[in-house]
Amino acid sequence: MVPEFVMPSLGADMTAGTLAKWRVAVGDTVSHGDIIAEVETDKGIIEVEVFESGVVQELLVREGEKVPVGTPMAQIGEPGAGAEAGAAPVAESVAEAGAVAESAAEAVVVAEARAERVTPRRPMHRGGLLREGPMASPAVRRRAHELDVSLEGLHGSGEHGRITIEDVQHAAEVGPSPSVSRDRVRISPYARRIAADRGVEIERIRGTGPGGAIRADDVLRAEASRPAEPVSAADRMQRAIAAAMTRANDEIPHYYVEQTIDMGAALAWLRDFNASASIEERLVSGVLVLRAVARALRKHRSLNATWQGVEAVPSKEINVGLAVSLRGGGLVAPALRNTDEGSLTELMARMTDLVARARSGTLRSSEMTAATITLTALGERGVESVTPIIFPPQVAIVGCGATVERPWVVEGRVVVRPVMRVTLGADHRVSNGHQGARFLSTLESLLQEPDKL
Amino acid sequence: MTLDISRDHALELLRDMIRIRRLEEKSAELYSKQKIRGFLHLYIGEEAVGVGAMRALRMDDNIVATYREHGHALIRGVSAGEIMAEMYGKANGCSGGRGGSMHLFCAERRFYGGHAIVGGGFPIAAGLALADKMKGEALVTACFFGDGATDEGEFHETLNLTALWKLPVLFLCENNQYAMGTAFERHVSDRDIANNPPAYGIPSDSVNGMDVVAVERAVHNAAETVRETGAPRFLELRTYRFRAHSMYDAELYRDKEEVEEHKKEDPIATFQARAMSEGLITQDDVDAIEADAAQEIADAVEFAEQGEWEPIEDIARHTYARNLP
Amino acid sequence: MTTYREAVRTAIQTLLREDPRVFLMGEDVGRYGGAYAVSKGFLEEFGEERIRDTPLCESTFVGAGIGAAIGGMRPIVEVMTVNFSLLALDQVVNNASLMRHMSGGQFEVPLLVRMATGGGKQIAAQHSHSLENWYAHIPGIKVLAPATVQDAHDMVLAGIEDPDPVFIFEHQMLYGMEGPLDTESTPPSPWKAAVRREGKDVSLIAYGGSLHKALGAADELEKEGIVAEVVDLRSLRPLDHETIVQSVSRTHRAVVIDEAWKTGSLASEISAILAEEAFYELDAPIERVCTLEVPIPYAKHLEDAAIPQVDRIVAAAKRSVGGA
Amino acid sequence: MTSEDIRSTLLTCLSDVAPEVDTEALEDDTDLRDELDLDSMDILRWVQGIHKALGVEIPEEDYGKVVTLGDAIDYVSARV
Repeated sequence: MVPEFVMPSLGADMTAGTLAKWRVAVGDTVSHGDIIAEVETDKGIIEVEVFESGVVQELLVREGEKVPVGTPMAQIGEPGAGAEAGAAPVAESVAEAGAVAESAAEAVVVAEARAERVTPRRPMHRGGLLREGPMASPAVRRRAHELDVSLEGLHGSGEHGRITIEDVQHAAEVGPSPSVSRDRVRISPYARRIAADRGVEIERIRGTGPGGAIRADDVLRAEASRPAEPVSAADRMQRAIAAAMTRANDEIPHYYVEQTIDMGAALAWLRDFNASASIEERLVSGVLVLRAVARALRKHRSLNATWQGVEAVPSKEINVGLAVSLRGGGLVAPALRNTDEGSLTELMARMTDLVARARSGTLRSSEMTAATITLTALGERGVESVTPIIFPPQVAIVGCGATVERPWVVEGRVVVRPVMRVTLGADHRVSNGHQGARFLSTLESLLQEPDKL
Repeated sequence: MTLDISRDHALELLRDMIRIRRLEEKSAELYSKQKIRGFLHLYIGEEAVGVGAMRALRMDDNIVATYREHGHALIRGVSAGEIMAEMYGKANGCSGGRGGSMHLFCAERRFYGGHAIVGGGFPIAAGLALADKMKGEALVTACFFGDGATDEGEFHETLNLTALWKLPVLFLCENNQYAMGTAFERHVSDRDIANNPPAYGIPSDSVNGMDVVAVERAVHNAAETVRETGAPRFLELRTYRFRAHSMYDAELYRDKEEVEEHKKEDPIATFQARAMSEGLITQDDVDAIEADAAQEIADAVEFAEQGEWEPIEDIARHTYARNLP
Repeated sequence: MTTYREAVRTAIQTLLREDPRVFLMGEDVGRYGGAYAVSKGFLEEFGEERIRDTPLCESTFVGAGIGAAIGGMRPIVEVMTVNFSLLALDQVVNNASLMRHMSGGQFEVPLLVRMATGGGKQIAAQHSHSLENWYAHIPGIKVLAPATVQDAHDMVLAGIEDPDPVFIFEHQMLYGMEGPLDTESTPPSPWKAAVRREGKDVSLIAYGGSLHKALGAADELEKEGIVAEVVDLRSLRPLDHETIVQSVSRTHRAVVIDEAWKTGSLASEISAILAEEAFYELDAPIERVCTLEVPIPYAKHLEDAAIPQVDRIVAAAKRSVGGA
Repeated sequence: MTSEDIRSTLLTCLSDVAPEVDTEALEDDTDLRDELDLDSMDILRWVQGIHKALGVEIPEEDYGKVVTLGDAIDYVSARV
């Protein structure tokens, strides 16, 4: 494999950068973290480090040249290895990577969202383990660079829309074809104008004119039947989240109460349980918290309800929602029905299944509407405290931070205990801070006796 | 045969012919310097026709001329400066810079152009004469045209119409022997062009167009007859163009010898010689005329040089009486 | 009710009576009374000086009209038909239209030229031309196409009043048409188009003889629930962009009807204007209903098939509205 | 069973948990949790998958020994 050094994104709004200066030459040996180049952005000259170690085999971009983010700028390889020899395997592996994501794209809503929204945490690293931008192999990207073709907006003729070398060469011959899909829409000028005026997306209008042309009447019909479906599943999901969170923030008078809970007993119990249980029956700590929230609701019915316009309607069941973030972006909070019932092992199995299905986009609609309260655990990455926003029409949400070891006073002595900060956000129209405090108190008690959960 | 004119008369005829010649020579020079562009048709060699005819006409008569009309305009009273400025394309030209060399106009001098479609001026002349006739004004419309124009249908149509309606048009054919590059005998079936008008009942005559005095007398007599009768008359004025048709042509259609032969009849040189031999004028007179002409032309060039360009914003002016929306 | 012919005649008669500068000339305008009988009786009333039968020399009598206009008269020149006017095109294109400009504004040509135009009477190819667009192409002249009895009258008056050369095209099928004539009221500006029938679904844009076919088509379309607006161009030069664009901005569809051949026609010009100035109002491709690109045949069925008819206009309007 | 077979199986199990990951581009020293955004539930599911495929049980206290792919291959190779 010959890794490439690509034009890094040095800010969310950066689409391209100008190579101001190479700090290395072909044949130089570079190590991870070395400054390899200076890149000029709208914000100024920025020193850019390399994340590879090896020998610079080829510099692909000239000083002074402006290239889009993601454009290969240099090839770095083993000493003595030829650049060309290494290029092909990279191309293949990236194509394979495309195929993985594409299979996900075939699934519905959620998976589609992931395939489109995958974002590497460190985008500069080896071009990213998680793909970003147009699907194209490095060989294709390199050819695009040579021919000065931008891959952005280029229509891919390969499998699942992957951009091929032929696509790049064609684009180089015919020139840029911006907004390909939009230009293909057959629409009258007037219809296009009023669609723009009225915010109707022409891609979603069915044309009834000659050859399927969209005409003004079609636009008006589409407008009348709005809300039109968003462009993609990912967009649809993000819009739904945006709408829900905006509504929650606008309408729900939140109050917050917070408590730090000693997790020593719970974790000790869990360690023992997992040591003796079969691997298939192993639990994660989250399931204990989930069950504890459910059990606490048994005592605090005011938090087990939904807000229906003018009043809270109590729920007969206890259905706790679980916030599941999708690696490609996006968020779902499906409910585990009757979260307070059954064994922990059974709940764990249901939770595993639910998360898997959330990620593959095969949730049932009832799971999307049943919850009255949601549990969101963000401690995996070390966050200690969460101030969550309620998912309407639910009336409460519990946010958990990381379990961390802290000095803790037990019976007058300072000891080190694993503790977790739990925050309850609740709808003040339905409950009050006193009730919320009592709920957290119950939750704390329940977690001290994990064997009863 | 003597000239039988006064000294002053002789001086005027000579002066006007020299003024035209010097104007034309200067125009040729300025054309070479690209001060004058487009087509430029010079009158050199034909001055006796323009000078003799213009002097014979009254200032309230109408003039319709061709695209070789600098001399006609000058003698009619359009200033050399306005003519030169027009050829420059300046706003102070006699047509405001919109006409150029081929389209000199002057309403004040009843100078109706300046027509560059051969034969296109005939109906205009007929119409002007018709208007005068209907208004009861005893004016003459003098219509200048070349031998080439007699090939055109409008020549014959207009002879017919003016004869039929008895319109006061004086047809003045400046026969310079060439329709552009086609010699007279190669474009006209009847070599005597004066034979045409009588076929329509119009009296006609032919005159030596290199003799300014003969031209003046013939045109005067014909014009007065038109004025009296209200009916058209026709005069052929036989002349010769010394220069190319337009500014530059290869003159493949005629021999240098032929041109040199005709230059012996140069209307200015011959008239000057006769007037001097008859004691009407002296070399000092000629020198004075030349000096005056040189000054007039120099002033004209200065006038043109100093002229303003019409602003481009005014480009639509004069397309209609009022600019259209 | 007055005929179109009578309306033209009334206007010329009024002018001859009121303005001594006005005279009429053309082929057979005197003894014959005009090829379309417009000037019948004029010779007796106004005499040979002012009602002038010309020889058959279109170029020269049109040119003489130009000269007389420059010379201070107000000539009305009748060129029997547009077909013969081709012989006078040089005088129109090189003299009438250019004189004011070339002379830097020193000479004007207050000339009125009238001629019959159009086909439909089985007089075959050489006598059925519609070449108004040739004239409308030329800056320096103005072109009018009266389609109603009132306009036939008013436009003659306007044409003489105008200081520039005005060409009036009278469709030969209209001379016998009857309509109301008001000689008292102040007429509307002849240079503006008129909405002859208001509608909302499609604009039928026509002039001259085609206007009545467009109105007929609008009647047919109404039976099928399509409410067509009918615009009468009236003036072909200058063209009233505003009225056309406003109409299409209401209906969003345009059918242009023109008896000329489609290529290079006024219908082409209108289409281009709409594309330039009303592009974002168009909800359907512009339709043009013009004469087929063949010489106008003599045989009735072929002539009918060649020139625009109501059924073709209806079909074009339906394509425009329905997308069929 | 070769080291390559084990590697392949581990990656298959990983794909089941996180199908969007480009497993071919994965290098042996990659921190799976950190780099691939795997959480404790994902790790558990992966460990369960490995157990099912290869019969190798990774106890909870050994999770620290399978932080990278290379670690996991070594760990499993020693026990398969």
